[in-house]
Amino acid sequence: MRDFCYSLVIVTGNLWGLKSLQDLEEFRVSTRRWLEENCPQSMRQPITEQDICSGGRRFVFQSDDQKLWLDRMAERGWTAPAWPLEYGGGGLNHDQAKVLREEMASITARLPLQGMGISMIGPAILEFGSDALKKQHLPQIARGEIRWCQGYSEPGSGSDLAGLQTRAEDHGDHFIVNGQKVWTSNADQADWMFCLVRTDFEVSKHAGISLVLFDMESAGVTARPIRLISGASVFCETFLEDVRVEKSQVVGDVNNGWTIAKYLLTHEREMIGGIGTAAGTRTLGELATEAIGLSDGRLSDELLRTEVATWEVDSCCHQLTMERVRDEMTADGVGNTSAMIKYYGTEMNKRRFELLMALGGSDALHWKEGTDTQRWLRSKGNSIEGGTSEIQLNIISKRILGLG
Amino acid sequence: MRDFCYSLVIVTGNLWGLKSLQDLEEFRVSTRRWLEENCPQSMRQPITEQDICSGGRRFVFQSDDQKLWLDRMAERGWTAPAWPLEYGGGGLNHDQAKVLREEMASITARLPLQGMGISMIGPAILEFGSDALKKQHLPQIARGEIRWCQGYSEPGSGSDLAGLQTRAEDHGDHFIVNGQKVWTSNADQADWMFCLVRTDFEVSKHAGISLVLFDMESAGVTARPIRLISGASVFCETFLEDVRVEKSQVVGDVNNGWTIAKYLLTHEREMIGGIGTAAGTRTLGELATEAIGLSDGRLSDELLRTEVATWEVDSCCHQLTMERVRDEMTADGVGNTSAMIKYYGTEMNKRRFELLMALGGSDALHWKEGTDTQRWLRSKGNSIEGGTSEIQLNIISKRILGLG
Amino acid sequence: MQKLVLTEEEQMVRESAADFLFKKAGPGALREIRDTANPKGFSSEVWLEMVELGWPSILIGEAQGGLGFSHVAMGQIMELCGSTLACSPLFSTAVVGASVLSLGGDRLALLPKVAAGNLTLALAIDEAPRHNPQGIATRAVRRGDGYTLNGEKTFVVDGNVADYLVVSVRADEEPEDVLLFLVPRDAEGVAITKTEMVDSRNSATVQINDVTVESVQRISHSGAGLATLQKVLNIANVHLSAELLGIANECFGRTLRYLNERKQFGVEIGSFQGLQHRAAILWTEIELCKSIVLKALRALDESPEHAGLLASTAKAKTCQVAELASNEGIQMHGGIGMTDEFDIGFFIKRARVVQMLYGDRRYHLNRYAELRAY
Amino acid sequence: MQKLVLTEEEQMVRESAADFLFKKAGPGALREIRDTANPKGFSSEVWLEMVELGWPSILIGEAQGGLGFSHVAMGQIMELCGSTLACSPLFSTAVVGASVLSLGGDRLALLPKVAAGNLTLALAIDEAPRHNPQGIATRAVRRGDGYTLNGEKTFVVDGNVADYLVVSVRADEEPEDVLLFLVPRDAEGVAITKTEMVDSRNSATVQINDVTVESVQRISHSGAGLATLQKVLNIANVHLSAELLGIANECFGRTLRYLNERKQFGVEIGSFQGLQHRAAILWTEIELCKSIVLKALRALDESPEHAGLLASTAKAKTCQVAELASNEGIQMHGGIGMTDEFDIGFFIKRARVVQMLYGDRRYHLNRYAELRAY
Repeated sequence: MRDFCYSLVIVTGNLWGLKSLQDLEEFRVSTRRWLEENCPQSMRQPITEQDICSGGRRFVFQSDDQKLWLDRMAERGWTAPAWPLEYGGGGLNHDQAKVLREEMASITARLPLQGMGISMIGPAILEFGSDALKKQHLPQIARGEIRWCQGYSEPGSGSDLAGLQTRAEDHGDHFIVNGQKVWTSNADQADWMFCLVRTDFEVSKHAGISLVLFDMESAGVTARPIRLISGASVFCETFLEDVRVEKSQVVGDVNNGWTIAKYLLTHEREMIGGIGTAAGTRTLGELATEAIGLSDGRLSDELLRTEVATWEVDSCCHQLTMERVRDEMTADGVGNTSAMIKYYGTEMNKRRFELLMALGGSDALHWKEGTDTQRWLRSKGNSIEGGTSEIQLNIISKRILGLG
Repeated sequence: MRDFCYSLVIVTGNLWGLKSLQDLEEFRVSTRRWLEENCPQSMRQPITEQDICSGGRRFVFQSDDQKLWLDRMAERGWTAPAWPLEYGGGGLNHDQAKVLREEMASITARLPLQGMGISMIGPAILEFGSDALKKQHLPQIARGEIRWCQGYSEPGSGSDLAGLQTRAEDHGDHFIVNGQKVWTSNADQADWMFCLVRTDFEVSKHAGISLVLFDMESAGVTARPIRLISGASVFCETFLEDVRVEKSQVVGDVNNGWTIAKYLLTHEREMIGGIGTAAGTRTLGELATEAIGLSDGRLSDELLRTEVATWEVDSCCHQLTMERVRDEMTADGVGNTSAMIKYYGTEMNKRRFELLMALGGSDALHWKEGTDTQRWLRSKGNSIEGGTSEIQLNIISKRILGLG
Repeated sequence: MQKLVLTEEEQMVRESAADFLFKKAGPGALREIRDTANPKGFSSEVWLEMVELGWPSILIGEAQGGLGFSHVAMGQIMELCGSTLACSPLFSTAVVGASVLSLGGDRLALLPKVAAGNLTLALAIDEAPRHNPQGIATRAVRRGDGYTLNGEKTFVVDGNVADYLVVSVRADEEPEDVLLFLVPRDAEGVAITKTEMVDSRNSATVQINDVTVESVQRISHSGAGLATLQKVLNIANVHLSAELLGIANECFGRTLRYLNERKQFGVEIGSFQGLQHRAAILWTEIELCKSIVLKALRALDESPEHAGLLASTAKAKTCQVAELASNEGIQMHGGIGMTDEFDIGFFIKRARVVQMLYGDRRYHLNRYAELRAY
Repeated sequence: MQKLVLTEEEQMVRESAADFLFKKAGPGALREIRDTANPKGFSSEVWLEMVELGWPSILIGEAQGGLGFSHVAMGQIMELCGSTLACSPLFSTAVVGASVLSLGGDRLALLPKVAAGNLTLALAIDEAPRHNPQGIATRAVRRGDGYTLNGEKTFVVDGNVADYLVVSVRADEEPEDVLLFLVPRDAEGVAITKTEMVDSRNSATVQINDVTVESVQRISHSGAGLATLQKVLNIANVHLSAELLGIANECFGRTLRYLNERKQFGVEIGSFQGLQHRAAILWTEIELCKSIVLKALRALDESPEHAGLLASTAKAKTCQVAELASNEGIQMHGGIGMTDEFDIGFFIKRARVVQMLYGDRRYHLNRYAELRAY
């Protein structure tokens, strides 16, 4: 009984915890009220890929509501709820940000703004950037004025990202960059790129890398879209010929880019890992019921019934794991566990589309734009982009399990 | 049409093929008659582990019929049908041996003799041994007079077999052997051991190995049975202390043992790979029907039904592959493809027993000697003994696929 | 909604349980019980210490002399009983038995005895080798104020040592419902046969020949027996999932240590990518199990209306992963893993028993789909 | 019993087919057909050369102007059509069509035309997205000496180009049986819509509105339609299995070459054991497919009584392995495998169509179990 009863005493005494819970409850109530009053009805529909507001110079709003919603949220800093107020963020703590997410979800409010700026380079600048960089870029990102793309992979360096060959030559106050990037998402739509370049060829490959920022309208930048097995894509090849990059646009220190790259890869993994959950859409069980029907209350193909149930069980466990990992999150973020989220989430998504193909039968073999057939083929890339499944397994075995 | 019609001409002209087919048919008829007349009825029952005739000095025949059947078959050399007549074999060619197997199978005639002598060291002596060794050992093996065991693995060298440390010191006309072997099947029952020893410690690990033969009654040999998770086992630890081995008992050349070891491993792999087929017993589908019954003509657990059918499909494909590999066999034997047979066969056997456990429910969790429960646990060793599954996959990827 | 992390007090329960179980009730203790053919199937000393730690009282309300603490806390102990292979009547008495009595409602008076560790119970429901709680041939025939019971039960965990059996029967007068009776193990007409099990733990078959029971021995309110049984089985399966998680996790931990120790070809076998990737996949699967087990335990405490679906989700998933982890554990240990001398074999044996008890992966996948109406 | 190896003449057919197909009908040819939106869906030149090689006559008896050669020989060609992704009416006409006419027995007179490459056919049987040959809503109503047909067919391979459709229907007068009719594609009341398919090959939906057919257009003897259809589907599925084997094998071969070429971290990626083991497993699975495909082809030639079970075994297995091989192919090629510029994507697209045609892995596993009476 000893330790056990002792622990009960501690809990009862946790008055501070109760106080903070009350505050949180008040925040929840006021947030709910504000959302109710300010979120346009048309922004409370489940979001599809076409409805995403990615912002940027060239972005064309699909409706007045979409613009209104972005402006209202940006004004409160809730496009980037956890960023400091001074950089255009919402200044919310971890628990408040979770409440905001929950309340938005409860009215299926759409995210007002999505993209590489909010999810990737913004947090990186916040963590590693100079104050000047923060002041220059973060408010623009939070207001949706500048859209970003990521220049990481190169033809010769996919899984071996650190083997990159894009060369930045030191010219005093600026660099001159030459090289080729591939898999640059939306390079043809983006305003700025955050880009890994090699600033030192003499040292070990991880040590000579820097993360630089430049405007895509700079002279010498060319982006060319890539056609995928699933059809048109957001990916581009980007050619960099004598591109001038100011030294003030280096994030963190010169030759310290790999640290930031790893930090960003963690973010990316977590984001891609969430792909397997397909929130807001109908469950696979519902889709299966619609596609092949029930007989005696059971899906009429017993094998598919088993496969669908197995998938749903795994998916439930994966979603709960993302929730648990976030709940356990320390100040350093989720760290290497993002490799697990990424690995499993993308494998789940591939399995999901294989099942949808089986459910659809020959109808699912028709070739049309924007169908599940194309999404099925596209899903094959999930376990390649953002670090292959094999790389994730390497990360787990080496950094978490301490093998090899 | 060109090549195609040309090929038809060739076939029609294959008169030699027809002649040899006629001979084979005559052999089949005479074999069938002889078996009918000479195979005791009690030797035509499906064979279980306890019924196996392994021969040897200490072997106690379970019945007069068992002895009669061994003697009659041994007299014709049909305990080792493909060995030359002069060494006590049957002198049959590949096709005749297949006919004999088929005719024995058609009356479910038991093998008159099984063991390491017939399957392993016999063929190795035939291939690599001196004429003196052949004359000394092969007839004794074919008559079932001497039972053999295999001294390969050591505590420190499992998958890395060539890393063995058992030491044979040169004493002129003999070696003195010291070391420890594990996983020696039936070491406590066997009369002779064929044993890998290190005869040169100076050269690379594969180059200093020899294959030697010695009597288990030699001074300094001790065998101690190993208890497994599945209960009592045929495996022993064997301790070798200053064991004298005549140099005449080296198979092939001194320091050339690794070549013979690889040859023998191929044989062993093929043998173990056959384990997944469980010939002569009832099919898994029949066992499943008996265990859980049908409803509306389907196994009453839909998941098990799927798993059983999947297993049977894979098993059928695996059996056909063994058949195909044998049919394609060249003079060098099946070679590296035995790695595939071994890998897949043992995985099949493990899957089979997991399914039997599921079919048996809580009844299959009872702990009794000689039950499927013990065989289930024993099956876990199949993918470890005779080279782990991982080693088989290494062999396939390196030697067949040319990777790495 | 609670976060998916342990509270401070749950964490403390976990730590003190680990402390005790790894010291006193590890695989070595199980080996001794097996090799001495201990007829009780557990160490009385260990059980007494569990009682002293208050474990049998965790799930029992304060009004009945318990601590009224959480399933999450009890689940931590169950998980660690999986990791250590600890033998005791804890599961059958303090998880299943206490839940039957609490939920049944008519026999609350026994609960203080359970909480104090003075009374042990065993659930006698299955009659066929594969779990089917509604497949009941055992019959209750009304006789005066009571009933006469006849039938046979199998796979009764701790049936050979428990003071009372909880027996499921059907009566002609209420054919739709299931009746649960509390039957003393030594009642006249009850014949118990201990079964030798692969995991060396307690299980028994129970023959019930003209056993007379009074109405007061009935546990469940009229018409609520089946519902009670289903709730009890949800609770049981969530805690079995916790045990399977513990088994899988410990198998994996031991395997990981071995991969870092065992050398072949001059290097640790853990440096081979073929094994690394399998270890990483296994670790990921175990992480998934941790999440669903915690979620299902929380649901027992906070939202029992979701307990059915989550119990089947948890059992289906942990069965799959425990099977994988125990199989990979043996394979990666190689020959030494096959020897009785080494402990890893105890884990695969225990895993299969827990997997089968109250429904295996197949049973719960099917139930999951049924609850999802497809 | 024939050995499980190719005879000399079968080997020669295989070699000459490989020679021709790899040269003239590889993925590049398919890409051109797709990118030029070729409405025929195949190259007439390639088809003419196939005719000249005698391929349409292989399965047709000598009495009907064919070569009367073996399914094993034809299967080699089908496998290589899988490896090369060769587009042509060969499967629908020379495998399926020729078999329907030969087995049906009533329309043998058309066979010499098929053998000579002057007549193409397409099987129009499915009406729902998932294969179900007995699920027929298309109706035949007796009218004078003939019938009037009404209904709709889907997933009709080469339905947009074939001269004749083989249509399955049910008549009220013979509700138990299936009737097979030969309907000219340009018959009045037949409306064909070409479907854009993921594999860029020919498929169509067929609407049949008051189409008048004469009795002489009926293919099957009275009461034998269903049996004929089942035999044809067995043949079709064995040859589709051969095609799937070819797809899997070529996917694997290309992947293997890439593993030996592509460098990351300073070494060939094929030197990583994680990929090596997966490659070895995949190779093993493909070897298993080779065995069952050859066995099933031989059964069509020598022991048709086993063809049903072996056809479902072969299709179930090759579906599984082609799915695995095409998925692993893309994954191991990494980003480049996802680009349309690279050929590997054509294989996964074709694989899924062949998998689905006349029943996927699930359909045939279920059928296997049914044929085994469990």
